[in-house]
Amino acid sequence: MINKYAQTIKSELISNKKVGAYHHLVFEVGTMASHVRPGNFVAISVGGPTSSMVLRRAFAIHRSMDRGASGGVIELVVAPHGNGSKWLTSLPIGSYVKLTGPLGTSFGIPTEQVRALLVGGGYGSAPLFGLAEVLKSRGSRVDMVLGASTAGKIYAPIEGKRSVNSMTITTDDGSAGVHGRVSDVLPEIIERNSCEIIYSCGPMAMLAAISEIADKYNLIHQCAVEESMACGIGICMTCVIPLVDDEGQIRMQRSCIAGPVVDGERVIWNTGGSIPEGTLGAL
Amino acid sequence: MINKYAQTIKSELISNKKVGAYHHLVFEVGTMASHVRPGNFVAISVGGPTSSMVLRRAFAIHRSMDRGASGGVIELVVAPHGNGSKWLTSLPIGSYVKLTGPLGTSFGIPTEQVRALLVGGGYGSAPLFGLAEVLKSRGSRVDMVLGASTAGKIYAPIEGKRSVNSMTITTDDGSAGVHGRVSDVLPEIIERNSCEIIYSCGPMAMLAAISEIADKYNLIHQCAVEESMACGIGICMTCVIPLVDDEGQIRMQRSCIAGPVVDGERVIWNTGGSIPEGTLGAL
Amino acid sequence: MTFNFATQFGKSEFPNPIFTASGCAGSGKELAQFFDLRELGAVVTKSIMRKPRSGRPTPRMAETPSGMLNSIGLQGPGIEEFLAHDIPWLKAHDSRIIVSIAGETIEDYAFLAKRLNSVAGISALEVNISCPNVENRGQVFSCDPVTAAAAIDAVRRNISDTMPIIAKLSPDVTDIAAIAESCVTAGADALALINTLLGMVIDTNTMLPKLGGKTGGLSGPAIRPIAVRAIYQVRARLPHIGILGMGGVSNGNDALEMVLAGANGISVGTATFGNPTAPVEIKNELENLLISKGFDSFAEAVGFAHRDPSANRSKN
Amino acid sequence: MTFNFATQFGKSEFPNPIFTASGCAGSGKELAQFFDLRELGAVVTKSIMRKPRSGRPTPRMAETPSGMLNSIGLQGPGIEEFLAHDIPWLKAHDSRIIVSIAGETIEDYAFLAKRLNSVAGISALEVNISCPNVENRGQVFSCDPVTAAAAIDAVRRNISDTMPIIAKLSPDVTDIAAIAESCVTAGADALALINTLLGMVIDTNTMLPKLGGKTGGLSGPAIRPIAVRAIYQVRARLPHIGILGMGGVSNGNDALEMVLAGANGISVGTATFGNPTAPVEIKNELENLLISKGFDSFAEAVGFAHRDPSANRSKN
Ligand SMILES: Cc1cc2nc3c(=O)[nH]c(=O)nc-3n(C[C@H](O)[C@H](O)[C@H](O)COP(=O)(O)OP(=O)(O)OC[C@H]3O[C@@H](n4cnc5c(N)ncnc54)[C@H](O)[C@@H]3O)c2cc1C
Ligand SMILES: Cc1cc2nc3c(=O)[nH]c(=O)nc-3n(C[C@H](O)[C@H](O)[C@H](O)COP(=O)(O)OP(=O)(O)OC[C@H]3O[C@@H](n4cnc5c(N)ncnc54)[C@H](O)[C@@H]3O)c2cc1C
Ligand SMILES: Cc1cc2nc3c(=O)[nH]c(=O)nc-3n(C[C@H](O)[C@H](O)[C@H](O)COP(=O)(O)O)c2cc1C
Ligand SMILES: Cc1cc2nc3c(=O)[nH]c(=O)nc-3n(C[C@H](O)[C@H](O)[C@H](O)COP(=O)(O)O)c2cc1C
Ligand code: FES
Ligand code: FES
Repeated sequence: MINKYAQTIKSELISNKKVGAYHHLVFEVGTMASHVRPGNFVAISVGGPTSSMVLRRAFAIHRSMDRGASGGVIELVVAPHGNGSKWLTSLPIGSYVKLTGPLGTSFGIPTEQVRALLVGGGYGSAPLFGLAEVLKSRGSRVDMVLGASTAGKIYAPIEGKRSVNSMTITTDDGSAGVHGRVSDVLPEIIERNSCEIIYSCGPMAMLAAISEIADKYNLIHQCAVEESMACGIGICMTCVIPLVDDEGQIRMQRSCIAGPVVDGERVIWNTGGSIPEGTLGAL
Repeated sequence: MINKYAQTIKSELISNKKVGAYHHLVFEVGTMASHVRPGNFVAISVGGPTSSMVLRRAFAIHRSMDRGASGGVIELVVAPHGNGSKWLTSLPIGSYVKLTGPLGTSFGIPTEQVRALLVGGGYGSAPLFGLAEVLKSRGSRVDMVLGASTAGKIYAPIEGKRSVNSMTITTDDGSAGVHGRVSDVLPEIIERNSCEIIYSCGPMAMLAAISEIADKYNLIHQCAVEESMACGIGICMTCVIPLVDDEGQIRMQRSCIAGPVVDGERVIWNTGGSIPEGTLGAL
Repeated sequence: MTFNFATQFGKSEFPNPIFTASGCAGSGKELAQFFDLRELGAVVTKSIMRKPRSGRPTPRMAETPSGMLNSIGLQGPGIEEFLAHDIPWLKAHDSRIIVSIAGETIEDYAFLAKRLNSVAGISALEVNISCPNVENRGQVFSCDPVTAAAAIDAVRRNISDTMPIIAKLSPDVTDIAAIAESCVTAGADALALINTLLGMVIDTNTMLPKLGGKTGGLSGPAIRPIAVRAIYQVRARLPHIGILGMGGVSNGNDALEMVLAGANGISVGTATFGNPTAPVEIKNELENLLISKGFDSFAEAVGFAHRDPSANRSKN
Repeated sequence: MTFNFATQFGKSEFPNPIFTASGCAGSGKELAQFFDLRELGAVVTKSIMRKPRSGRPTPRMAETPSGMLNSIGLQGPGIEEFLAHDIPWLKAHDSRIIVSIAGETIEDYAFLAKRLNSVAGISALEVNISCPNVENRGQVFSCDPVTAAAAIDAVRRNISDTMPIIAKLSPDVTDIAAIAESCVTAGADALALINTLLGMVIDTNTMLPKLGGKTGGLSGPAIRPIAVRAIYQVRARLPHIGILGMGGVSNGNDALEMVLAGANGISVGTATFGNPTAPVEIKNELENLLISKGFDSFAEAVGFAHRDPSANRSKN
């Protein structure tokens, strides 16, 4: 059962720091922290009690820290995008928000050592650092590639950079790292490090491009997708993406509970805004 | 022209103190303060930029202080009633609100000395203290009667109490002053002090009762009415009350610009939720 | 004396009047992670159709001031998979069940009713007739008294007399009370008021409609005044019919508003998206409000706002 | 090249497409204390009737989530006092004027049109047909294509051919595009979309309808998705007709949404209650947005969301 440990809590914001184009936020979440796996997300109410915004906002959990009896914390990396995320990133510390989590699937982590390549686009790097820690703790090699339109939109904390074996940065405007896209640098890195599995998180177009490369090199590709979500808990059917099920049948499946982390091979990419032929209703 | 000096400004909240059932709020308003007359009100946006509350809230100006070049302030006395006033009274100092004022008519103040009786119900006492100051400064005698359901809902600051010649308090539950309504004590006070004019502000039912007494003693009665207001500036026609015009014709007139202060004699009281016979459309 | 919170639709009794709204509770399972479904009057299932449907392309949602648009397009697994999975699960968890059905033809409605007639454990059928009628230029069934009645009639003829039928109406009509009357004449025991209003958002960045399906259904607090009006109008026209009210109910006070207007039950939809435990919180708040106002039973409060104010029969 | 912000309804030109909404600008005077009325495309007056009317009892308003209800009941001084006071004042202040008229009978509309035919300085007539027809069980004129057309026809026959007629429609109908078509056939040059939706709020303290008039009209941001949908639908059906859009426009981005959906002009109503200078701020924001998106003229943006997205004719 998905969301087995999900709780709805009132959570205190205990740190709010601007980092480049993003805000790094830390929330007190009590026992919730102990149930968080890399790739999970939280849904947060925005705008306060008389808000005109009725839906929650979804954010990947950047890291979680279980501190036992003294209660755990989770960290988020949030881009001030529209009204909801702008409200959230402008909250003073000491504010409380209503928050539900941990939600969704997490990255599958092999018990043996692997040679892993982690690819993030924009704030999509957020969940990758927690993942990198777990992989490293199991003795795996971790290479990381982060891409964004411009330098300010690369989120890569120093501890995070240190904890990986290699870190490559690309920007569309060349303001940091390689001038270009992540897909431009992946083949070389895969070949150089004999990567066995790709973990990715970022815009859908980027994930599609990575999937193509994973296909070509015959690598496993676990990606965290992002579709507009109204509920985040599987009850509204707005967040669907076309996924191939075990019987080979394409179904519009809920990315909030069948995802956000899905097997890249199962996603029908580039549907150009229509439902792929032969798709059936989801369960 | 009504609202000749009205401005819309961003105004800083510089003090917020709980006083009984109310909050005493002080706002920086710059030059607006110099145009405030007793009885005027302000309209304030509530709930912030993503608020679901689209209408402004009206509050009588308790006092205004013009401090010349350093900018003036206005004081309000606000009851946390519904969502809007609760939001306002819970604002931390340093917050900014959008505010339009001064709006509406003011109490007419005779240039000669008069024997004035000021009657307030609940937060309706708010505009009376500023009025009392002006009257006293012109050498008038000022008696004041304040009524409310219970002691906590009597707003009477100490300086205010000191500045009037007499102060009578009534409460419905007897928790302070006389056990009863303001209308119970008025005849005696009017007779004892030979009052010549009544100024009042409070719930419509109270104003109606005072009007009857004013009628009986043949006194002038200037009252500040309160009807649900959507705009506060005369453009929506929601705030109308039946008023008799100079030609003796009843018209549904806007209490935000023909009022809030009106001649009690001209109001058709106790309409029981219907339009009085013979009423014509307002201009 | 204890407060009697029970309500009734047709011959079915429910321990309390708070239900989920169709399409806003998944298959029940997903919500069960947040509260025990037995706490609700009933779970109303997503509208189920004859065949599996993949629905409309994404994006399927757009937030609007105090509301949202959705264009799910009735995605679903079809009646057979639904009966094989969802119903057994709900029964195994002792949830009371109202099945919502939707069709594209009158024949679809008849087929679905017949198919459900043999299924045990269903408390009522909600018949979603706010769907495009493929045989009539895609005009929504509930937009016309004749097609609305035809759909209800098809259900009534194919299901047991004791099964309550709740006809779910679209507010996008000139005279909703007339449609309601027509459905009742055709055999509906109750009306579900209201489905979403047709709306649209244009994305000012792409300068194109935001939803993949262009238009979508508007729900949430924004539409509550429309829903209250519809409930009040239909209650005035049909004083003894059942009404399941919905549209923007987010707290106990909102629910009370609809009850006073004439609703015998309340479905909670969009509010659950923003707060998974909303239905249960609303149930508790409504019960406390009714008790604090001096009502002895829920039934006493239904339609209370229709009384003559001068008679002054106010509570307390 | 300078940006061309002008728009047109029928034969009348306006320097910019931002107007007040009928009933939301008093007689003009009151707003003039906050900005110069010449800054607007035009002032649309409150709907004026043949005789003075005292309107509905108070309370006449209720705030709702992201909106409000009003039940003014067309209070007004009647056409003669209006022509004696309001029109001369507006003319003296060089405001462009669109007069809104409302009637209870077809004869009222004919009378008002005839009376206005001799008045100089009016740029267009907005014909509010969202009013109850006393000769037809109080059914609103614009709820039926036949009565809607009859009202427009009565105006058209009694006013100069060169006077643009803007028919203002109620969204509370099953098919607004059909009503629009019918009005155009009867002689309307443009449609005003949308008037308020019928709603109700029940006061849970008194447990009675909150408004003196029980029901009221819902306006404000809550209804914007309905308005955008109506504009889009009517624009799709009638590609060359004028459309004056309104319903919850509170900033330049909201206005742009309606323009892209097909509006040739925008009326600002409820937003002005919350912020007296809203119309002017919206005008400036819309102009800046259109320029930043690379449009050379306002006209170019009207209905832009109807283009084929695959053709990729996006601006910039
Ligand atoms: C699983 C998941 C994880 C995410 N993780 C992060 C993260 O770590 N950091 C971060 O900055 N953002 C993240 N996002 C995106 C974030 O949810 C949106 O940026 C945010 O909801 C926008 O809200 P807004 O009010 O600022 O914008 P608005 O455009 O005003 O939002 C309007 C509505 O659309 C929805 N919406 C808008 N954009 C998105 C989007 N990209 N994805 C889903 N719903 C959207 C909102 O939730 C809201 O309901 C994530 C999204 C998903 C689905
Ligand atoms: C001229 C005038 C002066 C006032 N002076 C004061 C004052 O000094 N102190 C004070 O505490 N209150 C005063 N009020 C009342 C105050 O405006 C309302 O209590 C307040 O608007 C309630 O808003 P809310 O959001 O808390 O309540 P809600 O009930 O949520 O308000 C909903 C809507 O109804 C309107 N409304 C509700 N109650 C009233 C009311 N009594 N009068 C007018 N509109 C109302 C609100 O403005 C809002 O638009 C005054 C009202 C008027 C008209
Ligand atoms: C995402 C979503 C899906 C819906 N699906 C259905 C459905 O399948 N069948 C139906 O009858 N109504 C459906 N509705 C309408 C709701 O049941 C309800 O009538 C409407 O949303 C108003 O209630 P609310 O404001 O509480 O959501 C759906 C609404 C939403 C928001
Ligand atoms: C208080 C009020 C009074 C109105 N009076 C009229 C009127 O007299 N005639 C008319 O055609 N529309 C009237 N309307 C409707 C508005 O003109 C407009 O169509 C509607 O409010 C939607 O726009 P908005 O959301 O910007 O207010 C009125 C609306 C309000 C809120
Ligand atoms: S966001 Fe509601 S089902 Fe996924
Ligand atoms: S409050 Fe709008 S006219 Fe008085």
